[in-house]
Amino acid sequence: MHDLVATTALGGSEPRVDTVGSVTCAEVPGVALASVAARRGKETQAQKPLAKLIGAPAPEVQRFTGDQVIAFWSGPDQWMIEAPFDSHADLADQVKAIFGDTASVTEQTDAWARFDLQGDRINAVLELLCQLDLRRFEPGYAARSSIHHIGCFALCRGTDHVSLYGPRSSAGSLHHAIITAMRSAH
Amino acid sequence: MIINHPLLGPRDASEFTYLGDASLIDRPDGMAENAADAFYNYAYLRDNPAGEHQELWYHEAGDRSWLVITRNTLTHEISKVELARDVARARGRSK
Amino acid sequence: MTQANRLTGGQIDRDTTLNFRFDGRSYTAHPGDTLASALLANNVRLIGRSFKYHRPRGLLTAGSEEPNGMVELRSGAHKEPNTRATTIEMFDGLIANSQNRWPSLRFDAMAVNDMFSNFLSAGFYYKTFMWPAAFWEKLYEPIIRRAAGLGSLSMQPDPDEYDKGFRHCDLLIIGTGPAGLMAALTAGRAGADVILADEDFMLGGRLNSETFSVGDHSATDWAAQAVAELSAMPNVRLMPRTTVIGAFDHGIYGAVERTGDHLPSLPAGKPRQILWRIYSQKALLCAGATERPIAFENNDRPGIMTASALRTYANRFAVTAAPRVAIFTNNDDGHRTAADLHAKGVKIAAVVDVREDAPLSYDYEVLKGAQVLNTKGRLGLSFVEIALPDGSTRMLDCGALGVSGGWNPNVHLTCHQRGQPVWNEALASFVPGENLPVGMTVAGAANGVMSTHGALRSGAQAAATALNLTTLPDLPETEDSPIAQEPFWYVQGCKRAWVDQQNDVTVKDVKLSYQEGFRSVEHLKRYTTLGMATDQGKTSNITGLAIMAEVAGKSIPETGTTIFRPPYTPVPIGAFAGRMIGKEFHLTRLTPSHHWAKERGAVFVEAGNWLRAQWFPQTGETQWRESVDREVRQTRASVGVCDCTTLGKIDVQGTDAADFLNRVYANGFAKLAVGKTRYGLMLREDGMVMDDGTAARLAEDHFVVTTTTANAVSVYRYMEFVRQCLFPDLDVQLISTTDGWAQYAVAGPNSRKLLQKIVDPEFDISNEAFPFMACGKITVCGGLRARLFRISFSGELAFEIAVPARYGDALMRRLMAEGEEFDVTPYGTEALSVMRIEKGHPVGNELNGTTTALNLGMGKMVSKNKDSIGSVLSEREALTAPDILKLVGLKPITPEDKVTAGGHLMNVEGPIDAAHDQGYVTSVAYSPSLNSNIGLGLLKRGDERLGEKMRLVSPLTDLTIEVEIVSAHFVDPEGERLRA
Amino acid sequence: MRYSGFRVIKEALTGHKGWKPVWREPEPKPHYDVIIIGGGGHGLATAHYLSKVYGLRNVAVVEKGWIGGGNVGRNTTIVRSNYLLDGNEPFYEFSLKLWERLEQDVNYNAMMSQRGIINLYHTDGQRDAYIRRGNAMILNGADAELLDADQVRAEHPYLNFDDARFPIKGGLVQRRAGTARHDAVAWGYARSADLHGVDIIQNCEVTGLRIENGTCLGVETSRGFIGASKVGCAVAGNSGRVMGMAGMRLPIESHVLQAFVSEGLKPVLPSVITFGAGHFYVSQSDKGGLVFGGDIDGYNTYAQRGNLPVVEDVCEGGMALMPMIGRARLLRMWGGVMDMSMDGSPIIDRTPVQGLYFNGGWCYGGFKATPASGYCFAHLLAKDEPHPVATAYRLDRFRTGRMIDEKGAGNQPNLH
Repeated sequence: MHDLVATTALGGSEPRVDTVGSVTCAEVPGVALASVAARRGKETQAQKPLAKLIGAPAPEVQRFTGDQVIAFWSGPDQWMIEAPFDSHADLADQVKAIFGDTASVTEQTDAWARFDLQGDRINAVLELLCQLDLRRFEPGYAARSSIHHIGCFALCRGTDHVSLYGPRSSAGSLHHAIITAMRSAH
Repeated sequence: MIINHPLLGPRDASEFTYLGDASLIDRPDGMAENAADAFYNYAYLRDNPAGEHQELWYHEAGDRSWLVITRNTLTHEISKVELARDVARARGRSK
Repeated sequence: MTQANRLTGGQIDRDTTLNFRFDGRSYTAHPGDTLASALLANNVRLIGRSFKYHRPRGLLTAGSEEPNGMVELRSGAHKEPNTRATTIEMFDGLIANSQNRWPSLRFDAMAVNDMFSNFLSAGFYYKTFMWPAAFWEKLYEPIIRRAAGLGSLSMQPDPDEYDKGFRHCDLLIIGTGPAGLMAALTAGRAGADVILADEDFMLGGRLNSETFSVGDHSATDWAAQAVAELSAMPNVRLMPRTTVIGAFDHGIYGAVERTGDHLPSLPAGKPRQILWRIYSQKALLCAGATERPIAFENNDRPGIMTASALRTYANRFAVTAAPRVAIFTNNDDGHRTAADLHAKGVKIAAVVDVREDAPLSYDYEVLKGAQVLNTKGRLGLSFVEIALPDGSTRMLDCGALGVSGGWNPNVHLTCHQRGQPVWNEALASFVPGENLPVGMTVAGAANGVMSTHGALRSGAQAAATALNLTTLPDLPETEDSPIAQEPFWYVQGCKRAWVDQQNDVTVKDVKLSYQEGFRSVEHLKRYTTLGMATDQGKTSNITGLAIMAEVAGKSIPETGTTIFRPPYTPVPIGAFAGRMIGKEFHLTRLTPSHHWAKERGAVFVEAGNWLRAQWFPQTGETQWRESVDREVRQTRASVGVCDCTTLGKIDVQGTDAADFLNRVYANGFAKLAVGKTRYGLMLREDGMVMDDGTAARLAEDHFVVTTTTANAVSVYRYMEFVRQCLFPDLDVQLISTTDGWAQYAVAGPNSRKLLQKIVDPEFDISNEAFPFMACGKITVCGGLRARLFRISFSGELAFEIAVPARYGDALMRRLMAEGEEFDVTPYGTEALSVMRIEKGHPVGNELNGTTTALNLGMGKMVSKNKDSIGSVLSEREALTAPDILKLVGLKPITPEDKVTAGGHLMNVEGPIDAAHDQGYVTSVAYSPSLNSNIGLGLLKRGDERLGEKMRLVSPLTDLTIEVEIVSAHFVDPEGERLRA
Repeated sequence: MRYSGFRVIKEALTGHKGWKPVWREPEPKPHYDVIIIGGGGHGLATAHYLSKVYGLRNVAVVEKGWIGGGNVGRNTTIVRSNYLLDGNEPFYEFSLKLWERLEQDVNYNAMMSQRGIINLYHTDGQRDAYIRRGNAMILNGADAELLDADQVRAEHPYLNFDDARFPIKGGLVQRRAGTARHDAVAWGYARSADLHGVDIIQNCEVTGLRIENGTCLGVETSRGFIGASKVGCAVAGNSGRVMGMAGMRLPIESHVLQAFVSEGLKPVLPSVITFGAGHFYVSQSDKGGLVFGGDIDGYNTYAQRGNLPVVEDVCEGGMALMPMIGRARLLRMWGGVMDMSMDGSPIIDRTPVQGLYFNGGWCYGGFKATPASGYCFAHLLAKDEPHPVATAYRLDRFRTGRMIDEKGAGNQPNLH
């Protein structure tokens, strides 16, 4: 076991949590990510290991499926796999082993910063951030769009729970955008 | 503008980056005899129509698909949106 | 002060009294008032001065179309110039001041312009002020500029915040008059997702200004009930105080919600306004109509306003503009105003109706077939001179005159995509044309349906049509009087009769415009400035057009149409900018060791959106050069570490990955061995260098490509273009991993020794096992997965090591701790730059989009044996001519001479001018290794001129020195160090 | 009729009865020596110089709508000659010198105001590029000054120095640059050309080019065929459409550039200012409006309107640079259609068709070029050879690799 200490995307040793009114924004570092892109001509084949990995059928366009390990659609024949970090620190290697030569797999764990928004007024916050149609935000929805010119994934985990994934290097700007929107919508 | 992405449905055009005429798909063969001429035409000359225009847009803040969009340059009406990869294949491009 | 002009009734809360100040004097008002209604209530008619002649002006209207009644609202940094008093919702403590006057509103020195108005006719300035030429900037223009303009800016940063937001709906309804409310009820009851927006703080539109009943209720009560019903619907969003400002492509509407303008001050974190982008499937414009004035001599005095405005002030705000009021009208609507005012106890001096068959009244005098000839009153109306049909004249004593010339549908938003309204003869006005923005329909008065019942009906029908509903709701009974508008634009014989009140355009000016040949509508507008004021001609454009038509002897449609541009009403620039200002103007990207660098006291520099450490000052270093020189020396002598996380990283995988790279890079990649890295040069299709970097082959089907920091996004985009559009069947997959890995250059003769302390022992990184350009996956610090590349930008023995970003901070600290024995130094972008210049590596300054591989001395890298991007066009004659620029090194003959980037190179003999330009300096540095200033440059035939002396000139910075042209590889040209 | 202060006073005292139409409304003749297609700034300037300098009087300008309705009627009025490259700088400096004496030349006050321009820089790389440019300007006989941050602050204290994402490090100044009253430029040229005998024919749309055996014989118009020995096309924005009538494909795309004006304000900005870290440039008009713009929308279009994202982008730039304008209101926005060329520079050249000449590709820099463009196009039409300052504006330069690419953006028009 190595002895290097991790920092969160915001640069702290502990994840940041902010609450404004009834909405909470929490930094979630305990997550591992790997991207999977089917190899040319193996688009259908690649769905089988994917289903095995997440224990559910491959997600449709703009959806995610799975439970402990989930996959969300990120592009044509491309998915992002999300799993708990503690059990999947080497997620990309695990995933590659399952997919073999049906897909290209790339470690994405630290490429992203995740912020979870929870509360019954999250839509009032989201409509200040993101141009996606919030009427389509139902559990299982996953889409990429931009927030303050930052390309972000939004995953709707429940009517009062949305995860936002933004590029790790922009975590500070994304967090600032979220917090100001929370204050404004409060 | 709204681009009705063939996979994702309607998206604000601000998520996309524009390149230009879809004829940029038709890259000539660089090893051909007439390559100099063909590349000059390819890289520099445009139909620039006032009316229907097929053009390339990239879903930079979305799923990173390149799209071929048929749009009227007089009205901005978009009549067709296709994945550029499908269009490229249909135009005979492969490897 | 008592509110002398306050009437009974109205939609104001008399139980609460608000205090406000105008031009330093205190007044009172009530919630529900606007500043305009409150001023009138306090018998203040004079509010501002006109643009050109500085004529005294009051209020013309009661709405957002107001051209005259503009003030500077609030004070200090919150000062807001040119704010229409008619749209300012009263709050306690409001402060407003008149503008465009000096020294005071009542005595404005610039009013002298009015006396010389004959000399200041339309376009006079085009014909004079030309001699002597230099006097324009020195004399004439400063005078004009000081006189022009309206309000003034505070010159302080706007202290408020603005938000942007996005809303989607099935149906956007713009306007909440009878048409809008009925449409919303129809759509809302059917379950549609509706947004209902209105610029007013009180919903109901014109219904709040009228006294007739709707069904069993007063118009106001009916509106309030409808609003209550709509508020209770979860599928309907009401947006009061929200102006829909523009109709953009594909059903996108811009709307500005004034969330804080009615508050004395903003709660913390709350925005003043929100710019909404509303995505609508369908939109229904129910924007109503605007009453148009009639032009007559001196029709601009305070107290002269549209008749409907008088009615609004009386019915909604319980205010009269004066105790004694006259009406001038060409239609029945003017009589409605008279009746309503009379019912409120206002004395009606007379109703002057141009029609011979005007209806009579038992309550007040109606002068049939009469016209207003002139008016009197220096700072406010006192008398109106009437011409009677028998040729006699009569003076009417009154403090206000309501003018009604008929109603113009508010077609503005229908024009925003350059649709043209069409002339409707029956209404004598323009109505929406055929070519509306896609998805938009128009109902109610905006569509020329002028009766209340008609508006209800057309609103319901339009909503039903938009949503494919088959049943319509029952409509309440209400006023359904037919409308007939006979055009009457101006009183014959008048001259100084204002058409555009704010810009001081008179009937005479329109006629002069015709006389001088400015006859198209656009020429008229541009020559006279008609309709170019802050109200965009809402009360003036059509009248001006009609007068032009009459002078030209043409019909109005033959003369032209007038279209409107966004925004519907002016919008604060801050609202369009939203949150992305100040430090948040662009997102900020930080590397994982940013906090560490900050602790070390690093000075940061913007590199695109990244912040990078520029140098790390140490105690005692006072000049940045001291720090940079030390960092270079320490690195070259022992070891230095530089954060290079910002370089773009692209994962390229697939069985065709090598083939793919072979096409996007000008040099060959097909045969690169696994475990090796290669420098790659990427061209644009036009043959210019796009970017450079390295590609490391981690496996047969897996490369890691690096790009420059600046081009990471565009290179990735371009590679996706090549992959998807040019070679769609190659088996290759791309994804950016820039943010995923923290990457550090460890450079210097001791770099291997330092790395050996952290690389896990099972990985041999000796020169034999891990030679120059090797790459591989390793682990560090007891098992953390990492990547190691033996590449060098500094020219020293060097590595780049990458670990997952979350461990970047820890790795940097570890390298510093373990490196202590080697006197390790962190180095920033400046030292990096010095070392790369010493090595002659081109970067952004050289890769400026106009340089080819040949220019940069890398012509041989462009393979002729394959078809890679850009290879064909890089061969064009002018790009391969013998005298093209070539990259060279420069050394001043006197080493202390400062070399200037951007300086031009000239021969030692001969003139210094553009014709003799030989090239220019791209990059400069002080080289601590050579103890000399050095530079890189692009020089005509540079590669043949090594050893030549030249002049480096920079007249801009007053510099001329002599330099020697040398090889760009100043340090270790054979590359022995990096292979050590 | 000569315009002067005396004349204004005389007319004022006599009821303005003496003012004559600024131009005639002639019927087209069957044949002209030269027909200029396009009654915008460049076409009218060409007519002025053709008739006044080159002595050709049998000239017509045909315009499909009203004159001055092209981009000369919808721009941000900036005049400058701060270019880098040899192909451009002598031309724009020639233009600026023509601007400096324009009003006396045409006897019309176009309110050319040499208020100066400052291009701000925010990085060392930008500074180096501006030094190179400023030196190129001086070496070409133009004026340029480099200011550091303190000097910029002294001249423009209201800029955002303290809370900026990209701090201002200095600026490149050209004092002789400035603004002009755009409509008046068109009217002044039109009036002068008309006085020199040129027929300005409005509401006359060119519907075709009559070309026989490779020679252009005249233009088909909505008012019939009009013959000409030479036809010059100056319809930037619509170049593709008109030259398409001759079967030509051009190295040009049509794009929209939006522009904006605020409500009138008392004087705040002393000069033209361009932001180096965002898409924003601004000046203040004599009427007090802040006139500003930014980037093109970026997609091919012939519609004279744009969309919200660019409006927001421009205002973000404005607020980032000068946060005092937050409470100033944007009054009006409009769009002009640009000829965006493949290297960002224009074309003034013969075409493969005998007797057909082309002037276009002005990108969003056409207004400042108006006098020199007219002068050089007139020279080309009169003498059949390029004017010495316009020799680089060749149609075939992309084939030979002689691009004039100030930005280094390459063959993608929307990046220039």
